Amino acid sequence: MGKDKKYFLDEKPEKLTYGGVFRRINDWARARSLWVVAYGTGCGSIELRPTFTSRFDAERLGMRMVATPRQADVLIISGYLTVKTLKRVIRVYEQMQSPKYVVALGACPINGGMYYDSYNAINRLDLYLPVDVWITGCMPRPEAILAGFKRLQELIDSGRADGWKKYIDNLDRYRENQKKIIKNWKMPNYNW
Amino acid sequence: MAFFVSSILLILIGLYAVLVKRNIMKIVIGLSLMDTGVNLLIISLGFIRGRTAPIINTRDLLVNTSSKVVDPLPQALVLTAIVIGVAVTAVALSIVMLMYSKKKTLEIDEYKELKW
Amino acid sequence: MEVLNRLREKFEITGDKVQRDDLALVETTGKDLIPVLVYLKTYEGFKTLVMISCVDWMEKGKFQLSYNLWNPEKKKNIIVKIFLDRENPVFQTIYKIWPQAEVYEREIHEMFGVNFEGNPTQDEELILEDWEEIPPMRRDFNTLRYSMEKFGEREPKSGIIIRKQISEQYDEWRRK
Amino acid sequence: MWAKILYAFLTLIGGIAYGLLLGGISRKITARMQNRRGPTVWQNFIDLWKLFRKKTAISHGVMFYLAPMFRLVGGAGTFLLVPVVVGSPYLSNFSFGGDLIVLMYFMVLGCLGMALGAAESGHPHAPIGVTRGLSQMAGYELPFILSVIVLMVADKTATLEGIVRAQQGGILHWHLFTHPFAAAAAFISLLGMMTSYPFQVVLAPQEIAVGPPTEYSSTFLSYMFSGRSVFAVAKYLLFMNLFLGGASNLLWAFVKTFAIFLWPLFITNVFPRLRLEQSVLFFWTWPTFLGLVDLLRIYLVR
Amino acid sequence: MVNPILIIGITLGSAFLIGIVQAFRPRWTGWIFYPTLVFDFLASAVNLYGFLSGSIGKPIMVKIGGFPPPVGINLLVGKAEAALGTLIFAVALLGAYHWGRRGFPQPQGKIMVLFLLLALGAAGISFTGDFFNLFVFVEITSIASYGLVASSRREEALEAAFKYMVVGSISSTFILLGVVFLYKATGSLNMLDIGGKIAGGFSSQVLGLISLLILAGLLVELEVFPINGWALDIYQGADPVVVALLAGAAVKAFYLVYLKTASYLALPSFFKLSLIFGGGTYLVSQFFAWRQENARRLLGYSSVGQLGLLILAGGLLLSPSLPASSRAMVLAAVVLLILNHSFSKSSLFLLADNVKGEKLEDWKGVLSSSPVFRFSFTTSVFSVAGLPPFPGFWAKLLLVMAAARFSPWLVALILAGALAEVVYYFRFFYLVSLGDKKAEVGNNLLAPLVASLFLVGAVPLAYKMAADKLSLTLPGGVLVLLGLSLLVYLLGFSRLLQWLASLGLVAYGAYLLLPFLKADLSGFFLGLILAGAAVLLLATYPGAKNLSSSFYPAYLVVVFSMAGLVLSTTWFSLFVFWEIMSWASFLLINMGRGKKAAWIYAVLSAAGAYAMLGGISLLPSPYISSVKSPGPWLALLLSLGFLVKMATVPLHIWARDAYGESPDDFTPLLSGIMSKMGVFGSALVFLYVVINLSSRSSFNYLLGWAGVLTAFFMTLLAVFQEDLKKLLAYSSVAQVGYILLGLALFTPLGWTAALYHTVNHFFFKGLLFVAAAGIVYRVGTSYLPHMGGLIRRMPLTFFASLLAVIALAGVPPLSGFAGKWLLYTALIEKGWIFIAVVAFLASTLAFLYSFKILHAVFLGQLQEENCEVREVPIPVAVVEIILLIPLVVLGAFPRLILDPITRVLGKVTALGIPDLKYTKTLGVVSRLGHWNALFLMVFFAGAFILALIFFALTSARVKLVGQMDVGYSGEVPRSPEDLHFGYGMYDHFRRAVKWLIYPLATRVWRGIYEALGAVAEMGRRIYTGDTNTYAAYVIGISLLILLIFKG
Repeated sequence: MGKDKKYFLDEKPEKLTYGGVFRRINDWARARSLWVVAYGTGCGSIELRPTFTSRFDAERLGMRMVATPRQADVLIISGYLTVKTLKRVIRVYEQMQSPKYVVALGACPINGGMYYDSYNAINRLDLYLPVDVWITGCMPRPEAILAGFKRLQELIDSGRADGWKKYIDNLDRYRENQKKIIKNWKMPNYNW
Repeated sequence: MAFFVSSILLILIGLYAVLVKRNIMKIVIGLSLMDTGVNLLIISLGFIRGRTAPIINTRDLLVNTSSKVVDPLPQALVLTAIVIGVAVTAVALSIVMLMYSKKKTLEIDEYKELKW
Repeated sequence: MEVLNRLREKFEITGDKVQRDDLALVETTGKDLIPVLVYLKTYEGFKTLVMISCVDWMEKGKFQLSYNLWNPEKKKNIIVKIFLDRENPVFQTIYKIWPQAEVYEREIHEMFGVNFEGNPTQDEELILEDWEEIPPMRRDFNTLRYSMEKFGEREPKSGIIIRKQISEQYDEWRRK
Repeated sequence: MWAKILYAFLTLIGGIAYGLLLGGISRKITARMQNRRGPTVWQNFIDLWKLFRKKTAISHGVMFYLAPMFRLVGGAGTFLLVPVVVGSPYLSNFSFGGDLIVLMYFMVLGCLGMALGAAESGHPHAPIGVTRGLSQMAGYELPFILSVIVLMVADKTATLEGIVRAQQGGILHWHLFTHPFAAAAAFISLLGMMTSYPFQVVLAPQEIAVGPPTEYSSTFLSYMFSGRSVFAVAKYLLFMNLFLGGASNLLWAFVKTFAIFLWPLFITNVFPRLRLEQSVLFFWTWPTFLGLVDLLRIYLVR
Repeated sequence: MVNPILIIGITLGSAFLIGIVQAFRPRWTGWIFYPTLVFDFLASAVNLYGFLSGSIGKPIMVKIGGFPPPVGINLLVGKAEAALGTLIFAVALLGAYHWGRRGFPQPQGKIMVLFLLLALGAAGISFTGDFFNLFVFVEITSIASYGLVASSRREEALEAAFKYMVVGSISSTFILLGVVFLYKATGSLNMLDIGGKIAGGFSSQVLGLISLLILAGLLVELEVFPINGWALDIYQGADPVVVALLAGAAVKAFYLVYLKTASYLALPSFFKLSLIFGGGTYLVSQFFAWRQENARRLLGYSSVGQLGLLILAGGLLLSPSLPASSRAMVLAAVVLLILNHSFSKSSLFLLADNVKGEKLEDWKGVLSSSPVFRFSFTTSVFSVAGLPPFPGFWAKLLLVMAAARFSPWLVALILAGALAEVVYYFRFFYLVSLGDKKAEVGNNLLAPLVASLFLVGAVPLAYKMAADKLSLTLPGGVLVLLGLSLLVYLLGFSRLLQWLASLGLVAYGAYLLLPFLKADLSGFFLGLILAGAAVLLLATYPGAKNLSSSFYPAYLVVVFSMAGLVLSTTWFSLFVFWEIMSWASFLLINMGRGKKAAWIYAVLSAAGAYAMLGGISLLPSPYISSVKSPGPWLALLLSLGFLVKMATVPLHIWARDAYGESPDDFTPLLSGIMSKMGVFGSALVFLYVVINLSSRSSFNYLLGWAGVLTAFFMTLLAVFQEDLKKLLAYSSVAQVGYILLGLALFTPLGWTAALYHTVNHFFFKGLLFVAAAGIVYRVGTSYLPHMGGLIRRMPLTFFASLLAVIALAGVPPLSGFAGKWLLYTALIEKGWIFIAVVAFLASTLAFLYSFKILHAVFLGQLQEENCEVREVPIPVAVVEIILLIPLVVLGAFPRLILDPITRVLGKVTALGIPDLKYTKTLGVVSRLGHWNALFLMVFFAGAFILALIFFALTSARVKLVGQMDVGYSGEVPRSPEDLHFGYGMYDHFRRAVKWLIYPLATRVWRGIYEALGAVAEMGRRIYTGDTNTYAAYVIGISLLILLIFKG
């Protein structure tokens, strides 16, 4: 980073509390208004198109695609994740505003899937990012994705989807893992 | 009359040289010719037939001078004019000399640096 | 294809083969490759460089570079290939003939470690960021072991044992 | 006075709610037109609440921080300068604050403030979207101005009350029917104002990531969201007053604004997008021509 | 009284003596040479003083050889002759000094002899009272000139000398022939005698022919077109000192004798001859000089042109139909012209002697080489081009006024020539002031300095002469202030002192002009000028800036000439101050980066001013308020100058670069106040001229369209401008277009709008330009793509600019909206609905560039190189705050300005009072609508604060992030440049409107300039450089004169 220091503020995020006066209604609203950042990482992003358009119509669940991570609630890891992409994914995730959720599609984020011996596809996503919902399959069909989202809504509604909190609480461990495989960490350290 | 005609011819010849000749020397000569022509013209203007020069060298001229001599003034003028003409020619020739020493030519076409 | 005949007259052709009606393979030497390519581009109408590919003939100790050209008027393909020494894989760039070759050469450099002299950008990262091992497409690179070391455990112990065995088998096979 | 302010405040709350509801309805209708179920009509309320109650937000600087307020106050101000029901002591808002000329300039304030805030974010997409929006505004303002001037000259007044009063006495006195060309021009320019397709290149989520508000999140976004909703309602109300004879009571106001709301909605769902220069040139040709027809008529008749 | 024969005798004697001394003691020659010249000069000056003081009553008549005239030869020295003699010897003295310092060519003594003979001949030509003697002196002069021209022995000099000799011989042949024939016809050679005879009714058939012969000879020497090729060659080829003497002095003697001969031989066709040849020479030479690339030849063309003007004036003098008052004007003009031309041209030629190389490009950078050079050059160019306050200006004024009695076409001709002169002289000026490097110039600068000091010293004299003749009175206080402003130049060693002195002077000016601050139009503008200048001057705090030492004097001259301008009661006075303002501002603009822009500005200003002068000359009475029944052309002529200053389409081409590249400290004044002088002038034209026009409404409508098209196109161009100051320049011009539109409406409401906008435009545009100056000072560039993100570094400036831009865009609740509201209300009331549409659209387009100003400078990404930029200097910040307050206060209480405007308009009886009512809640009600500024302000502020508080209480945890932390597709941006959107911001819009922003006006103007230049280029080819051709021209033209004008 060096000279770029002045362009990025570099301080550790504060711990966030969960709850408050309107906790119930907040959770209810969050569950019914999931904005998904349009970021396709692997082959699964092709499955998201039918999910969100007329055939399966995810919008009836209150979901919609947004173009910028700042406004999004949900990050979908749609398939295998290379080292190079992982770096971007971490950045996107950190630019999203809490509360935020991660949904991982397919086998690859779980254990590498068919890319178990690839020199550049990671094996386990949850070493690097907190995943709220895993949807298995290679790739999962839109029906499965919708089911996954339904599950996510349930989790949010009942206040159990707290990956964003875990990430902040265990940030040091996540960072360690991330930096282990990303050799040249050309990113601001803590920044959102 | 012959004086008039010849003087005007002289002027015209000089003018011809100045207007047409491409050699600097010829132009200078033309100028001198013009000068001479003009002088001749002036003299002939002052001439009155049957009178003598306005130089009082004989005694009888002392009486009634003005009716016996030609008009003296043109002659005086011509004297001056001749002197001036000589001076001009001298300056002209010296300029021509200098010009020749610079470019080694007397063709007027070579002296057209200054234009437009 | 009669192109081959003309090529044979003009250049040192060490082998050729007509694969299909519209595809021929030509093998030449490193010294003659660039003249051949220029000739094909200028006189024979093979104006398009489709791709450059590389093959690792580890057992022969060679890298094979294949230049795939396309004649859009006659709809013919020709592949010109050369062999490089695997220990010291150096060759000249052809990006002055086809600018797009720059990226192919960069990729081959990254994946196989072939050096293209004169290519201005070949040392920049194309796909791999901060790669420290030997180029990953070389066949002596053990990708499974690399994955295990780098990305850590992916499932219970038994799976790891199996993967270790596979990795060792690969090493043995490679040693043969 | 205080009662008036209170009523205006209540009207404003109602306006925001109405705007959000209209947004939900438009999503629903769009979905039905695309053969989907779509979200509930209350979806915008849920989204607003969620954004409002997000845990964290980021700011890029002072202007960035203030811009949502600009947007909300600009939208609300525009809304409050337009009488909902002309002549009613409660529902004519603050229309004593200024006439149509004031209104047309006040409309810009919110947009300009938001543009500045968005620009401070440092994201290139934001100013790109802003410049597109401003350019498009230069396009649609021309026909809109033409028709507004037609009305002002025809009614010899620049106040909305006066214009509404001039339309009383039956449906055929509406300017929609007395000045059909000007009305057509204005309604076409309304499409540009609402940034609906085919003039949607301003937001363009697919290429410049919703343009100006691209860096806004959480509570900021909820402010902008409500500002935009009430701004839309203000525009519908303005058009109602200009062309549909105003409203004699609240119900008529709902009906007429809903009718106006449907017009860009239907266009949006069946048209592709124009490039910016195409839309500017479009606005400067056909709607302008229509407006000029009525302007010439007014000019010659006078 | 000194006997003139002494001058001639002593000079001749010294000449011989030098010749002798040269042979023995060459060093001693100077001891004879200089005293002789000094004596000559002093003797002539004593005589002149005698004539002027009245101690010598009648002309001095010197008899030679004891014979009384007409028999003997005599000298006749009157006032004119004495003056000319003084002039000749003064110039000769300057030239001799200059030559002496540089070193005479060898052989020194002979050159000195020639020099003395030349001065003597010239003096003799003017002194003599006898025709033959005249011929002798002409020959003396000519021969001396041949020798001197050839003295430098360069090839060109020899060539020029030869040509001169051939042509001169022919001309003297003509003179000689004419003299002899004259003697033959009249029997006398004495001028007075012949004059008396002819006046007494003597007539002869050949007399006309004879006198034409003499005049033709003299016309050759007077270098009339087209028989002046030889003269141009001399100017180009000969030694500049010789040329200075020839052009500055000797030719004037020929001119005098020409006038004398023509008046003695009194032939009715003479004045036509003079007018035709003088006018033709004047116009043609000024025109031919346009594309001249050789500096000396350019000066030659100018000399020839000035002589042409003199001959033209002589023609006017000879004209029998000229009234006596006009004759006095022309006489004064001739005196001033001779004075002006002699000194300025000798100064210029002596300066040319100091510059290596003859091409214009060799002159690049000489202005920065030495202050003396700069002073002399500027003074000389200004005076030779006839600019205030130098004598040439007053001469031109007098001549034009006199010529107007004669024929309007003559006025047109004089002004066209003057314009052409400005074109090429300022092209010269612009080329000379180009280049950062200092050119190497000689240090032989005393003589030109003295000459230009003479010019400066002649200013009061010239002013007095002109003021007497024209019954011109300028406000005395303003003149004092102008004088004091020039004195500030003397403080040039310290900018800080100059700054303080300037502030004090403005304060003193305000005190002095306080009685004029009444509630009328001029009082209104005076208040704006004084208050504005004081505030803006504050911001020019020099600090570490690199200001020219003449910055503050010029600045003050601009300010006070504007004050004089608005206090003028006559058109003359208006014009004089207008010109002073224009040229002082030209100097200021020329101090900036845009030298070429300054040139274009100069040309267009001059064109406008001369149009105005033409219009003024056609008015029966000079009082502003008494223009009766003008024609539309007159109205247009009078307003053209003002339209130029307002940069109305299509006269706007100067504005962008002149504003954008003038010194940053001057631009606020230029935009905030100086452009308003155009507004003031237009207001006068509307009030006093257009109002009496029969086609008034269509004239107004036309100007209304001009105004709105200016607003529209300039706004459009501003949108695509990538330079901060140029963008603001376009914006400024556009706003002035609105003001013009308001004036053209000619309704009370329209004028209210215009005047309101005038004040308000000063506030916000002054603020923006001041801020721009501060930004440019800190950042070092005004190129927008190199800025961005400066809000972090200059929060105050951003805040000030934000408010200014909101006011500029006319968005409520700030002050800018009132002007818009009034204007649109007025437009719709008047029924100019098409104009209203365009005006509305233009103000919509203004939003585009408003955003651009703020975004490209302050928002977006802070660039790498601007990271350490600091807030603007304190004085600038102070001025920003001062100018900020009215924007907000007027936004809430527009009546603070509207009420005074109403009072001012109450004085303007032609208009009446605007139909505005005010409600109890401070709302404004017009016939069309209403608007409550205070309510909007309170409402907006209240709602904003409420919303802000609510937000702060309820919002999520807001975290400030770094500038590069943006959603970038997950990528980490490498540098701010990658993220900044600051170049080509409206390219998409440009694609839509590129047919509207085709630079038509620029192309057309440039096309006209190029075409005229090409014609001039072609025309110049008649000077082929061939001796025979020149001789043929002489013969041909003489024959033509004889044929056409005989009898």
